[in-house]
Amino acid sequence: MNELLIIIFAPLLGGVLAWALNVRGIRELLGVAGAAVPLAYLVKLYSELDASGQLSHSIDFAGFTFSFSLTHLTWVFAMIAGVVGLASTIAMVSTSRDGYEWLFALMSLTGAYGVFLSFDLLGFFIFWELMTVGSFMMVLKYSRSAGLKYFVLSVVGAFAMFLAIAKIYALSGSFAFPDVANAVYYAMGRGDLALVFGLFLVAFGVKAGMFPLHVWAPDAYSETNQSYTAMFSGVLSKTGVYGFILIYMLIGYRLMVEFGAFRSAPKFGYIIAFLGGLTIIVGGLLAALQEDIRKLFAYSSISQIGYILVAFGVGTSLSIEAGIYHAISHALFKGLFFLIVATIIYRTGKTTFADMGGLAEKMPFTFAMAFVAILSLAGIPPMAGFVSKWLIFEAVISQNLPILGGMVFFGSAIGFVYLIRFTYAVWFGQRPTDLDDTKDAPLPLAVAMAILAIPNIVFGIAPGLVVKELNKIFGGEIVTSPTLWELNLGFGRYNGLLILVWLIVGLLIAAVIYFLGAPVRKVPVTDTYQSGNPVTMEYNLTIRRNFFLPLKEALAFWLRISFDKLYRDIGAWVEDFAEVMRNYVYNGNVQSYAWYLALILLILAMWGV
Amino acid sequence: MVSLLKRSLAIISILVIGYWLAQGLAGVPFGEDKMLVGHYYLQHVKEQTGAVNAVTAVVVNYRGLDTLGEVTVLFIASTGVAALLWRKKRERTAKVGGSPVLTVGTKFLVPFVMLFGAYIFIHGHLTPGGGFPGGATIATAFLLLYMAFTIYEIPHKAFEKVEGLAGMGYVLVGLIGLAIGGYFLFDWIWQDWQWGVDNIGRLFSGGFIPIIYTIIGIKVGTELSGIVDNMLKEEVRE
Amino acid sequence: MNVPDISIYYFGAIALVLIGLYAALVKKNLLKILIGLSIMETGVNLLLISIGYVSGKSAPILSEGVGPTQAVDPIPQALVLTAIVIGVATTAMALSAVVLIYEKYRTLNVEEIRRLRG
Amino acid sequence: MNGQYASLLIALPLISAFFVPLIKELGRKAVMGYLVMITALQTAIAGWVANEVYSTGKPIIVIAGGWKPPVGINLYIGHFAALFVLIIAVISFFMAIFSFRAVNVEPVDKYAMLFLLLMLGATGMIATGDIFNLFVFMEITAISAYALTAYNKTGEAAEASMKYIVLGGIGSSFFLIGVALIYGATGTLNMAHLAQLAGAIDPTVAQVGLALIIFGLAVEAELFPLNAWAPDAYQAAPHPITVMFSAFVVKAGLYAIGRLLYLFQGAEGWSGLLRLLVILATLTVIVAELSALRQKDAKRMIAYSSIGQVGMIAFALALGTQAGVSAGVFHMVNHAIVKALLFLTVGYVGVALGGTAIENFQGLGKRMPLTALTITIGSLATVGIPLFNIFWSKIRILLAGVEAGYSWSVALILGASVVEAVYYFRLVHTMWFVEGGGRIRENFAIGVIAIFLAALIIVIGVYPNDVWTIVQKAGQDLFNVANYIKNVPLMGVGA
Amino acid sequence: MNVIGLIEYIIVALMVISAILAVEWRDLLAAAVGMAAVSLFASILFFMLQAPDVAMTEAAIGAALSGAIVIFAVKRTQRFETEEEEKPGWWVRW
Repeated sequence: MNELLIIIFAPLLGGVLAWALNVRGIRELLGVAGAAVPLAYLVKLYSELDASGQLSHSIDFAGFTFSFSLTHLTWVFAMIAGVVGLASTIAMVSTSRDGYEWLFALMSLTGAYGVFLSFDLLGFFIFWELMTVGSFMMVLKYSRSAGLKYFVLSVVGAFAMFLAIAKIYALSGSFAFPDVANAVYYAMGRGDLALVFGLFLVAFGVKAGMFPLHVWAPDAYSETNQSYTAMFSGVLSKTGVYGFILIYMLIGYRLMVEFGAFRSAPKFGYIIAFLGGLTIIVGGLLAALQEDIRKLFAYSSISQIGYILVAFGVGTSLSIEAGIYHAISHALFKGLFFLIVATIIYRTGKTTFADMGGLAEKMPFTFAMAFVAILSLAGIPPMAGFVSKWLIFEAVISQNLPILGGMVFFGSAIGFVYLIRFTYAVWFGQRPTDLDDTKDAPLPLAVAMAILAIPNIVFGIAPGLVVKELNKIFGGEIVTSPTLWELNLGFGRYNGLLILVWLIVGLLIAAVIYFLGAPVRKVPVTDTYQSGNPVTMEYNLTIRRNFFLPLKEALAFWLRISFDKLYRDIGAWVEDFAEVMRNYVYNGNVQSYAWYLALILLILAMWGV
Repeated sequence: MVSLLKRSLAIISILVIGYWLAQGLAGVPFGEDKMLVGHYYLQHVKEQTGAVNAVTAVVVNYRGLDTLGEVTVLFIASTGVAALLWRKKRERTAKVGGSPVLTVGTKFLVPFVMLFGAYIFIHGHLTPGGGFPGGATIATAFLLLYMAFTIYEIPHKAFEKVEGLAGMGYVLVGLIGLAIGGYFLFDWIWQDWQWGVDNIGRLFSGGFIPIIYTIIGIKVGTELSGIVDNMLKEEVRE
Repeated sequence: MNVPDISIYYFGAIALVLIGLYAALVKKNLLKILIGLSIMETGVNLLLISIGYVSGKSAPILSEGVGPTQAVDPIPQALVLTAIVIGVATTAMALSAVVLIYEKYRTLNVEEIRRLRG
Repeated sequence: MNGQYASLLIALPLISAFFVPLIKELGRKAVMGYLVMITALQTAIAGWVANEVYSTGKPIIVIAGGWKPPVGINLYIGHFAALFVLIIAVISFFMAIFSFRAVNVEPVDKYAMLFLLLMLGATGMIATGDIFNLFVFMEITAISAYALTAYNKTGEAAEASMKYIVLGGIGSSFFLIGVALIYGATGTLNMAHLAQLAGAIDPTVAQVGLALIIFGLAVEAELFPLNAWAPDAYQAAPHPITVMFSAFVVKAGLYAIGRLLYLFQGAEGWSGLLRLLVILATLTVIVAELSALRQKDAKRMIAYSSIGQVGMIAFALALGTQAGVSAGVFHMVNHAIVKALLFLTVGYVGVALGGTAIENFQGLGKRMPLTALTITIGSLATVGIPLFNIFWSKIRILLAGVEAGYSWSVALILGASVVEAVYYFRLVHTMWFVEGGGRIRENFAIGVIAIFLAALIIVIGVYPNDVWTIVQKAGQDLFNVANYIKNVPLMGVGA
Repeated sequence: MNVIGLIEYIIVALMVISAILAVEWRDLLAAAVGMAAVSLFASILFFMLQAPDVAMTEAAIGAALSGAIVIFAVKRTQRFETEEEEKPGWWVRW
């Protein structure tokens, strides 16, 4: 079954060819083909997968045996990578100019496919590294500091994972998941188990952007070709999420047995959930305070991942299914958001809120897409975002974990806050004079946005489609869905179609009132927000310029503790220590070098005597 | 002077190292017969190589590759010294020549010293001493000339060619051994042609040892005088 | 800590090696270090020969009087022949490097010859 | 042509080196052409020997002078030696071509002689089967390295050579004391014979002797505190010589450590020495990688990175398991190719733009695209990115490391390779994404060599199976002492 | 303690003393002579250890030539070891 290999390596092949034949027309064609082929194969394999439940293929290469397998779980994640990857590559047709970006974007897509489909730890690690390198080179092109920060953190994560894999390999003698699972269960000591869990937590936490390790995300997401960011935040962060599922699959059972539970959630799960909750809060708050549109969505992407981590942390099969569902919807609406940002930047060249405004008339199609994305992110009923968030709320509350529940609710509230900021500052209000002639999104970007918007709506209205797939992963009727449009959890029901009908009825009534009823007057819109204190230039709180300044001042104390500064200090300290040590050790004086020889002789003598 | 702390630290560390070495050497008692392969050599040196001086036989015949390496090392040294001290135009800067005793003595002595050097390496397989001391004696002869006369210079271009030829000669002897006897550095004169098998202890015996020692003697002589020549010349700044 | 009773030759050889090492560790002048190095090599050669010595036996020249069982071990002597010439070769190389250094740096003090560092 | 003709590997460079003074007058072009021809011939012979060894599977035992091993000296050209003699010959051939362009300091005939004898020394060290012969070949390599380091006759070159001489001299003296002790205890110098007698040696003598031998070789193989001479020597030597240093001179020292370490398995205090070597090797990796962080000169930076990788090889060899040794040998092969490429290209930039300071590398992507591309491939490979060759050997070493129980050192080495990734990507960023000067025409021959090496890196990276099988055989040859003793035709030498 | 043993002790003592002096003397020429003396005594010891070949080689090469080369090197550099006080931080310079 080497279709699996074709799925994995098609993007890389396309990327390399695109880089080699660096001709304007052919390059784009090859790139998009590279992203489309795996998606086509995934769809083709769906029927066989349904029949046999698992398609696996193994090759032995360079002395190791690599095995790949397509199960329901990996099929779902691979489909995310496929859809969002295809949309992002189509969008890149308009935004990327040279073969360099095609090569490394598609290399990271290959890495993502490889991570999802590999069935042994070594293959998993190799594709993980490939993905990191691909995405790193995309960021390095735009800015060195952001690139290096991203690379160092993700390589630290990758090497933590490698150490854990090496420890397991030393124990089990093979990399395949089944052997690993029972080796860890039967043979691993308690200390090693905790170490391996810690290392995996760090490794997947970095890639998913968990709270203490999220510092690379804002710079990396903003300092690269924006249409690639759709894939970057949509697909690559999902590999981190997939990693957490791996933790459950491989060492989860032993961890539960070894460390027991904490208020109905496994202890190790509670750690993940708590960190996920912190991620939601930190991501949300910082997103609200941003002035740059890309940074806002970067932080919001982090906080959405927090939701998934909380869902996984709770540990019941319902919560994990909710987490995966949210992963799907997050990939869709976050991908869509970054494509919208890409279009705005492509057309206006501006990235901060202060220079934007009133683009709704000029870019109607993009605004429609933005409207869909905003509804989905905020979790308004007809959209997929709502369904997944609702499932997570139900899962968390049903396990009566008040703290996590509180964090999740806070997250959706803060989410709403920064969304208002985005909608109003970019789409409505006065348009700066230089943006008068902005045209709507070019065709490739428009197609890409459409690809991501449609499933947002469809999965919102007909969640049964998704739930049917997710149930297959767990083998049981976790979330019963009598008809395509209904979900029934026993203690909560949702009917997508009914709500859509009511929404349309409401809209019609509003439209009638709007057109027939109150005469519409052109109201000069002025941004006034003084509430009594004197209007000074730097305190002029318009929707576009430091709208949340009071919030920032309120949080001033908390904002000082920033992990970003901590990591930068560690980096600077390491470099200073390296310089001092080097000047001490290699000080050029041949006599000191002779003393080193004498020192080694003394060590040999002492140890010998 | 270098501070007391550093000297005392040095002394302590070398004492510790010395103690450790001494402990190691205690396991190899002085004066005891520790030979294993040595006995084989002593028993078989006469009939296998024809040399009376076992050391020479071991140096040239049994462990010939070592000596080949050894000759290369000296060749590298002389080339290296020549490469480092190479200047476009160089001249001897000695201002005062030797005293009359030295100059007359040198004129008289040099041929005899060279003759004695030649004697040493020709009789290498019989009497103690071989290519290296012979060559060194010849080099001291040239050294004497350098000391005595301020303008004397060895013809270093010719000496380099002699070095090259001697080195090639040695390897050719080895290759002939490979061609005839099947092994590199194989003593075909003694083993195949059985020359001088009957008169062990006299000049024409010992296989190819005298030939190789003559080659080594000439090579070492020219190389060491080459080094002395390079050392004694300094750059001429126009 | 029993002081090992080694023969005077071993003691002499080790003493030379250690004095050579001492010179390299303490002396600031480059030439002095090289002299120390040469002394160390002489010491090692002496050690090699004294390991090969068998008391009461004669030189390995198997002329009429000396049979195969009365000779000292020839192998260390063969090795030392090579080692001496290697020692001279290293010393010659080192001295030409020192001459070059003096020409460029105008000093032999080890602490000033430090352009390549860090 | 029976096996004994493999001794041409030693005879050819020697006789051609001695021949150079005779053709000195024909001028620089003739001498350099002669050098290229000789190295090509050596590559052919090495290729023939390697083919012979790998096809028949039996090592070639070259018997010098016709005397069987413990009496005479033998050259043991097994799987490892055949592979590495070929690598030495090929890289010397490439460097001979590179010397055309890179070396224009005057006495070029002397350079050619020293070049050939450096190659001879390294080949001899790897092929020999006798510890004193190993000392002689080590001296040949060392002294020609001293001369070649100081070849540029600048103040720095002489200083670097002086440091190398002082440290190398002390190291080789103690090596000789070790050989003396081992000879005193066993009575023989042949490696196979020693392996048989290793168990019977008196414990303290074995411990002191083995420690001194490994100490002497460690100075040559650049373990942590003893490698202080290496960065200066790499930086000051002419560019082709630096490539030879990092590609095979260090490897010969490492091979010697590996070979002697596993020969003396029977001896006392063996496992203690192994642990000490692992600690030293880990320190080497960490200190070397950290020292390369804020380097102003690219060549010195790559020198530190090469020392770091050599430390990793030493770590692999000192693990004491078959997996570790095979991984170490695989890393030796990969490291030789990658570092040859890096030093070749950086050296060429030094020749073309005058000096290898990092500033010269700004905007290299536009100025010398081919060289910049090959440097990038080399850097990505060194860092250990999946699709390149060092990745495979690095993970094998680290897996073997954790398996052998040194997970702490593996963690530290991983940390060091994060540091390595940082300074290599800084170089890549300076080259591609910073504005630089005008375009410079690139030499064709050096470009072809660079492309060949880069292609080799990617081919091994993408499909490492064949190289891995070859390297596994070489690893067994190094680790499996029993069949080493079986292969060498030892004469029974009674007292 | 027979006579031969006594001579051995004397010569080894002389050798070690001349080695120490060779290292300690400030005048480099004297140091070179000291080194030659060490080599000479070593040659005598070799003779007593029944190794005539090595004794001759050591005498010819060790004493004569390496002594001569060092003297020529002293000629081209400086005669006396320069004396300067110990700067602080003697252990490490950078």
